[in-house]
Amino acid sequence: MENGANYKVRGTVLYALMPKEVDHHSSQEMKLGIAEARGKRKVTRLVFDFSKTDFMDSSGIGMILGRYKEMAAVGGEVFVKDASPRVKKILEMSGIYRIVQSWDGQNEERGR
Amino acid sequence: MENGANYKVRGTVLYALMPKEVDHHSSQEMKLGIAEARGKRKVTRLVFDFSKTDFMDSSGIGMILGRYKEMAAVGGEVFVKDASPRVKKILEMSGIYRIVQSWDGQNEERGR
Amino acid sequence: MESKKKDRAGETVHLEFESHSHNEQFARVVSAVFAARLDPTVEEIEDIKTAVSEAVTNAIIHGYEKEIGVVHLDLTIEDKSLTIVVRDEGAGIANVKQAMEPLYTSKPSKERSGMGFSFMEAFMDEVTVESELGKGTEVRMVKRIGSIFPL
Amino acid sequence: MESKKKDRAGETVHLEFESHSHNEQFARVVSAVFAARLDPTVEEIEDIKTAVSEAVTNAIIHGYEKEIGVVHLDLTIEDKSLTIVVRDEGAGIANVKQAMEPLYTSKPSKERSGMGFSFMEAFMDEVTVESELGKGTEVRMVKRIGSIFPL
Ligand SMILES: Nc1ncnc2c1ncn2[C@@H]1O[C@H](COP(=O)(O)OP(=O)(O)O)[C@@H](O)[C@H]1O
Ligand SMILES: Nc1ncnc2c1ncn2[C@@H]1O[C@H](COP(=O)(O)OP(=O)(O)O)[C@@H](O)[C@H]1O
Repeated sequence: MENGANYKVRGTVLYALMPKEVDHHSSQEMKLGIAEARGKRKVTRLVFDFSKTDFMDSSGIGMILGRYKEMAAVGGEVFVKDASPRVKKILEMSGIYRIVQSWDGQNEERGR
Repeated sequence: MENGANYKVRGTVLYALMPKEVDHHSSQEMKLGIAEARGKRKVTRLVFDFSKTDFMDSSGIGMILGRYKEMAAVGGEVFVKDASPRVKKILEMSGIYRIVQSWDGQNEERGR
Repeated sequence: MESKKKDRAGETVHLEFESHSHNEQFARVVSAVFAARLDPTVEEIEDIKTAVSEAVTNAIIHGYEKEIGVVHLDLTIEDKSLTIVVRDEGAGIANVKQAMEPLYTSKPSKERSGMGFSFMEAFMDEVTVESELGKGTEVRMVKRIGSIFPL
Repeated sequence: MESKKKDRAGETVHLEFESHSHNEQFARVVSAVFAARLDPTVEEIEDIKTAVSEAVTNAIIHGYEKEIGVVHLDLTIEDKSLTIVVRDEGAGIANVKQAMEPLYTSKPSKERSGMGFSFMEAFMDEVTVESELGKGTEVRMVKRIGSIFPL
């Protein structure tokens, strides 16, 4: 994807590498990208990897909430990884840490 | 200066460190900056150092020509140092290499 | 140059672009480049980019929805403050007070969080909204740069 | 997004700014950011920035001279070409043909090289100038991106 989003599945964990800028434009693309990556696979954990992201606005929050609802519907969990101070601030302001957990410090292997 | 121009005199050589972008705006500032740096000193060589410059347009050419005329009036010379391929292209297109020489490979000490 | 600027009444740039979602980023970049003149902190630049992104996104998805219209962006520097006006000639808002409430969204099915106005208010020093149904919406935001004690 | 864009007639952004010399850089940056959508080479971006800089500088120093006026910049993408229109409502040009001659300048005392139009023509695929004395000047430039054999 032009803005750099990227998806990979390991076991039942889906890693979504977030684009440089998460806005309404890229969120629309991510919604489709994540659906495609999930496909018919069993995914129990969705990890939003923010390591490349330096901008996010409320459209990104809406997109994460949307994915959270989908995951919750099948008993899955949502995580956030490597958020920059700015992205963390946006996530905190949105109150989203009440429903998503921090993946930082977790070992990729644990997800398998 | 905001755009990064800078001047120093060594012996009778005046080095003008060109700003990142040499346009009409910064050329106006450079004209004044160079006049100030010359002051009442005897300057026989003026070296335009382009090592930090990634943009130049025809206003920069006008400014160099203006300085050339001043230097020529007192029997001095004008040099160009470390021009990027883009800046070189602009200098070449302007035909200015007929009156300014390349300082590249010259030793700073020679100027003393 | 900086000292001369202070004598002037301020300086405005005006931008018009079509309501395609890729222009959200364009509007942010232009705003950031213009605001850079006020020598803001990285944090202040991020605040400005976020607020512009929210207002422009709203013009695109709520103002014009499915049609393509023109979004107007005015950026004005006066002393140490930046005023941003985002305007559309789209749907308009029936109830501005309700629209500005945290978490209110008229488009939950579109994965809107309803946090747009809250973010604008959190990151800017002033936010005012004028809107008329069927006529359009104008969001005016002010950010004072570098002042711990804004007037 | 790219494939959808091709169906459209093109996309324009319009920018208005005051004729202060610091806006030469602003105009270059905005043009470069917009042009980036066409996935140009670094060289093509530099060509565009140079041409914009020349036309905008001319509007500022020849068009408006000592007064401050509004410079209009239109950027249009259509297929793989970028059209740039720079317009001022300033002095106008009495003799466009003469003005476009290499090395001609009406302001040698201002350290103008007279190479502005030549650079625009060298770096862009098309340059046309319309001007009326006392009314203003419009410079229209086209750059085709990535085509070795332009149509
Ligand atoms: N430019 C606009 N035109 C029309 N309606 C708007 C506009 N901006 C905001 N609104 C209305 O205000 C509501 C709240 O906006 P906001 O707080 O940004 O949340 P969200 O965009 O997530 O819905 C929107 O759902 C919409 O109904
Ligand atoms: N926007 C403009 N308004 C009025 N005159 C202009 C404008 N642009 C160019 N000119 C005239 O055309 C001449 C040549 O322009 P140019 O080739 O850019 O050289 P220069 O800017 O160095 O003089 C200028 O000297 C000026 O007389």
